[in-house]
Amino acid sequence: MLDLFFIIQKLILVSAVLAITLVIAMYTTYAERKLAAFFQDRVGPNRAGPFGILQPLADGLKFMFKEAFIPANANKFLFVLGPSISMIAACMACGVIPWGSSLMIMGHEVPLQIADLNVGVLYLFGVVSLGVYGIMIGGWASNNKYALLSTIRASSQMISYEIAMGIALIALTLSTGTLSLKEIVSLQHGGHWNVWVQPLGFIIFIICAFAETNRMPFDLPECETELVGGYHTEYSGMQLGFYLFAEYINMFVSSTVMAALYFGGFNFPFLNSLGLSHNLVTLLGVGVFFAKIFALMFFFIWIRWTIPRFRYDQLMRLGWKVLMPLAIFNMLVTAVLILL
Amino acid sequence: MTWTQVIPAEWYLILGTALFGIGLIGVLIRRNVVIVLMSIELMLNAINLILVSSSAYHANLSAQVFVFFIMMVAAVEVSVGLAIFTVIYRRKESTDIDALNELKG
Amino acid sequence: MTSFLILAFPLFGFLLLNVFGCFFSKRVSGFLASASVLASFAVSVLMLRDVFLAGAIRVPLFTWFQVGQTNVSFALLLDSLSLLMCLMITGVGFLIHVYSIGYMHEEEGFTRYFSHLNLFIFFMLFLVLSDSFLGMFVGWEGVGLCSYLLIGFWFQTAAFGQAAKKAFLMNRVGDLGFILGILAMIMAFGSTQFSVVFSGASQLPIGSGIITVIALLLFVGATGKSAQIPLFTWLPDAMAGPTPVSALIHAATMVTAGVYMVARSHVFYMSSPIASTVVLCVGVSTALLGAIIATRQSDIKKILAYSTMSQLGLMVSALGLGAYSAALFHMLTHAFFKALLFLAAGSVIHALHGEQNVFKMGGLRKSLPFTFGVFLIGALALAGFPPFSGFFSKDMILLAALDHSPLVFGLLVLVSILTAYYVCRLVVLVFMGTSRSDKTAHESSWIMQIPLGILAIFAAASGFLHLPEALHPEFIVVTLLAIGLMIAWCYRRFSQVQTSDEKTGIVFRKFYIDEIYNGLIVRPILLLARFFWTIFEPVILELPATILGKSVMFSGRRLKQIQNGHIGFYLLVMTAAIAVILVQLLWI
Amino acid sequence: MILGLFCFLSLLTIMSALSVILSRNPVYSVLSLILCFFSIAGHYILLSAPFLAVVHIIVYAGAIMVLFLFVIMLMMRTSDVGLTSWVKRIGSFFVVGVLGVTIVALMQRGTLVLPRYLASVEGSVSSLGRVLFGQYAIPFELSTILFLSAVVGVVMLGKKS
Repeated sequence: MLDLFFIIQKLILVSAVLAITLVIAMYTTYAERKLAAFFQDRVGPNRAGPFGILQPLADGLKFMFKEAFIPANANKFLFVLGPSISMIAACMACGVIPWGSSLMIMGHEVPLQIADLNVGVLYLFGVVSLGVYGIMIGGWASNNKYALLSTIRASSQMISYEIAMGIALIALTLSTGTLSLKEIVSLQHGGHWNVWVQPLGFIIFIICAFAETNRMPFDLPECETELVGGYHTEYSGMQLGFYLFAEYINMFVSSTVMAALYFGGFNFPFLNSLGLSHNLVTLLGVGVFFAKIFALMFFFIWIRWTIPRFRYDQLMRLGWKVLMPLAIFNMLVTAVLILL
Repeated sequence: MTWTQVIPAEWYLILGTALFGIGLIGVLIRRNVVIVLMSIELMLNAINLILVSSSAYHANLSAQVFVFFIMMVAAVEVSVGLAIFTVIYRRKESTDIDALNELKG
Repeated sequence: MTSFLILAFPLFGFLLLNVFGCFFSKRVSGFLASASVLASFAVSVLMLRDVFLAGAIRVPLFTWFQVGQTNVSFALLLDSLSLLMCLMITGVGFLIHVYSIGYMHEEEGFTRYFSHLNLFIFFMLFLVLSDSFLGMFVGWEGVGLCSYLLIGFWFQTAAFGQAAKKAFLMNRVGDLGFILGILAMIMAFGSTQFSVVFSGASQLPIGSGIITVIALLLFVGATGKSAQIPLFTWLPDAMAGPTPVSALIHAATMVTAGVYMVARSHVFYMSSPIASTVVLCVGVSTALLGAIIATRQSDIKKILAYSTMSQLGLMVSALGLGAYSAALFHMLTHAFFKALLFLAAGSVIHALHGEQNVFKMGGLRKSLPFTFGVFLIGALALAGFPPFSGFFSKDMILLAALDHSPLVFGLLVLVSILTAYYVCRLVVLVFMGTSRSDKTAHESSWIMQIPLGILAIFAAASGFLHLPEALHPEFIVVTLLAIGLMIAWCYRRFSQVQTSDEKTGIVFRKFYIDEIYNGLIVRPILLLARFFWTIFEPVILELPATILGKSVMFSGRRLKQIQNGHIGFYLLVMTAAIAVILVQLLWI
Repeated sequence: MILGLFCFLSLLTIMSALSVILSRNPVYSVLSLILCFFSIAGHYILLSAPFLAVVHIIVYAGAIMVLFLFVIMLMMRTSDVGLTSWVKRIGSFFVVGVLGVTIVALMQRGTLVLPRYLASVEGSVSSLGRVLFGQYAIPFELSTILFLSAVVGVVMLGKKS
């Protein structure tokens, strides 16, 4: 009976997380367009529904009903596999995020986290490193030289920035002493956010997150001016939708991870002094967590419409010659401080 | 009831041996240098698998440390091997392992 | 430790000349070399009093090595014997050094010559001063080396180099006997130190086997160094070296090392009648052979060389007779007059620009009056003309022989007569009559004359150092009469000789001893070597090796087909080999 | 259920490994190898070595296989060179078969002493770290030198002279 309850509980949680993730990803596209219009002093989408609020749904429908064209010389299996891997890899990271502390339902304590791995941070890191396969496979399978070039750019860029990101994470885990995400979040209880402890680490991490998600100013893999449409030049229909969607999911996940790792996750100040019930506090925490996530996503969008694109050699130089030494320095300083 | 109480240790050994054999066959029958390197990775992973299983069955973490080292060496081996391969490919325009037959009596 | 300086000065001189010789002018290096020997001589003189008071002084220097129970240490032993040798070596050596400055002043390797001469003095002093046979052996080898270096001083001439090699190899044969004797000594007594060995030997019964063996083996060494039968042929060839070298090494000092050694180990010979008899026989026959050969030679230095050999035979005879003091006394006087004769001969050669054939000299008493005078003194001393030094020393030996047996006495008298004969012949041929040389002779420089003068004084007067208890007037009269007759006859016979008419004859050919050695020893060895070279090596050794090599190369050519460069093939073979090993593991 | 999971993972491992060596397309080989590594990671998790499983994924799937894919995509303009001659192929299968049978037979003979059903060990990060940085600290530091030399060597090789 316990097993059954456990499975049902996890199934509900997984469905909820997936649904929320997809919906947020959908509405991020809307938010991005609206914000872009705001930055550029335009109106933005406003036809579908009030304030254009149904615009993402319309877009999704259009993607679904368009013909998914597969080029003649492409490897069909891999061509379809690419976007799927991108999507799956993007969604997998949600599995270890602690969305909230726990809810008491029918006497059972239900943690708002799909799996509390004791190597959660490493898991995140591994999943992030898988994201590159979707792009590589799709780009190569297209049998298009622009797509291939973009693929190579993407993979080099992601591998390069993964290193700095990993070292920043090592510094973080050095200071927290655990690899479990839930414990990391709990340790930030009461305003002791890691961003105060690891400011340099956070800056490195967020820069790397931009690179990993192929967002501006590091969106070289889909650099339209040079590579037609990037790795998804040959894609159309829902497959293209998957790629674009995966990007937004990645953005969401990155923000989530940063909020959890550096901004205290579902913790907020004066958490326990409000005198509310446990479930209420948890729900409030979830709300706070999402507020932090949205703030970070706004930052992502804000940057996109503000900062121009890097040149590729500049990107590589930044990754290897600036971020990596900085990350190592940060790690060493952290280690020395802990030792003292 | 833990995992090691259900599965006999030999099963892992046999699995590892099979994996190693497959890797070995790959090394022997494939002529593509990259595939040969991948087969070597397969063989290394067979060893890793056996090491991890013996770590579990003997309750000794040293084997896992060895796995760690094997992974390190594998990473080094692949990076150097592929670098050498690219250099050779630039010269020979071929991925055939039998094209590299200049060192002979 | 003052005695240590006796050794230190010549060694220091050698090192100085060898290392910094290139910075010194000839004058400075000659001076340095002579000064070092003179300093050594001075120290020896200073030590005289101490030795006279103490009898014998032993100065331990350092431990050389230790093998098991045998502890080999270096120590100096100063007693009357070794100090006598020291004085002789350094004194005569110093005079010859000074003489060499004049004699060698035109030579190329002047500094090299003096450094080797110093090294020789060092090793010779080492030989006589060391208090063990092993230390003596070190000096023994060292003087052999210096002899080799100095005989081959003009190594650009092939024959001289050959002579040097011959001397070296002949000495090796003797040295082998010496070192075997030392090993036998270590076996018997566990030490080579004189005091230990001699006290051990004196406790053994007379005529015991081991003593005889040791004595005979040591005497083999002595025959090599002192040019006795059968190892004498190197000495005449050693005249290839510069004349002062002949005077110092091959007349006065080194060749007497054998005599010194036998005298030093007289304990052995006194307790071994067989060894003494062997020594006597060898000595007498060498004396006779040398004297006979000397009568027919034409090279002035060769005559003196054979004379040296004959006189050494005389000394060895005295040793065999047990007349050790007589032998040593003759050694001392011989050192003076033979050095004098050699140096004077060198002066003649120098005056005649290298001419050594006595038949191309003659009449030199007018052009070289000083040289003639000192040469005459030396010659009379050698001939045993009373009252020159040679008379007294020979007298002692002959008396000892008379005590021993009439036969030995007769033979030694014959040797003396022959000596007088060849000496007179030499003097007459060189200085009397008319000149047969086309060169004009002139007296050499003062730096060469001073040593000659000093040596002449010693050659004339050193006989009085050791006057016999009772002089025998009949001896003196007989000797005077005999030598006087000999001079007269030789003058008539040789004063007007124009060229050598004696190029043939068994005596001129030195009894064909070199040829006999060649035929008996050298030729068979060469034949054996030729056999090994032409037959044994190509057939027995090389053929199987060639077959082996060819077969390996053949199989290699076949096998290299396997090394086809295909990694896949290699891997397959490797895996198959592992499989075979595992299958074999399964079966066992 | 545990048995089923083991069988599923083992089957996946073997099938993907076979696919690695038998695919004509190198890209399929790489993807199969990634799949194989994932199944091996699954084995690691079930053998209570989650840290190794994640590191395995990061190192192999995240880095090594990307490198392979990279090289294949850049280099393989022509089609694959294929297999060796059928003689060698049959020989290889025979030899490897003999090897495998022999090893299994050796196991059955009891030459290899195996524990059965022992208690497992907790492969947590901290305990593994304690072993790694305690007992094996020096080999670990030496391996960093290996890495450094590899980095230098690869950069040198990769430079177009």
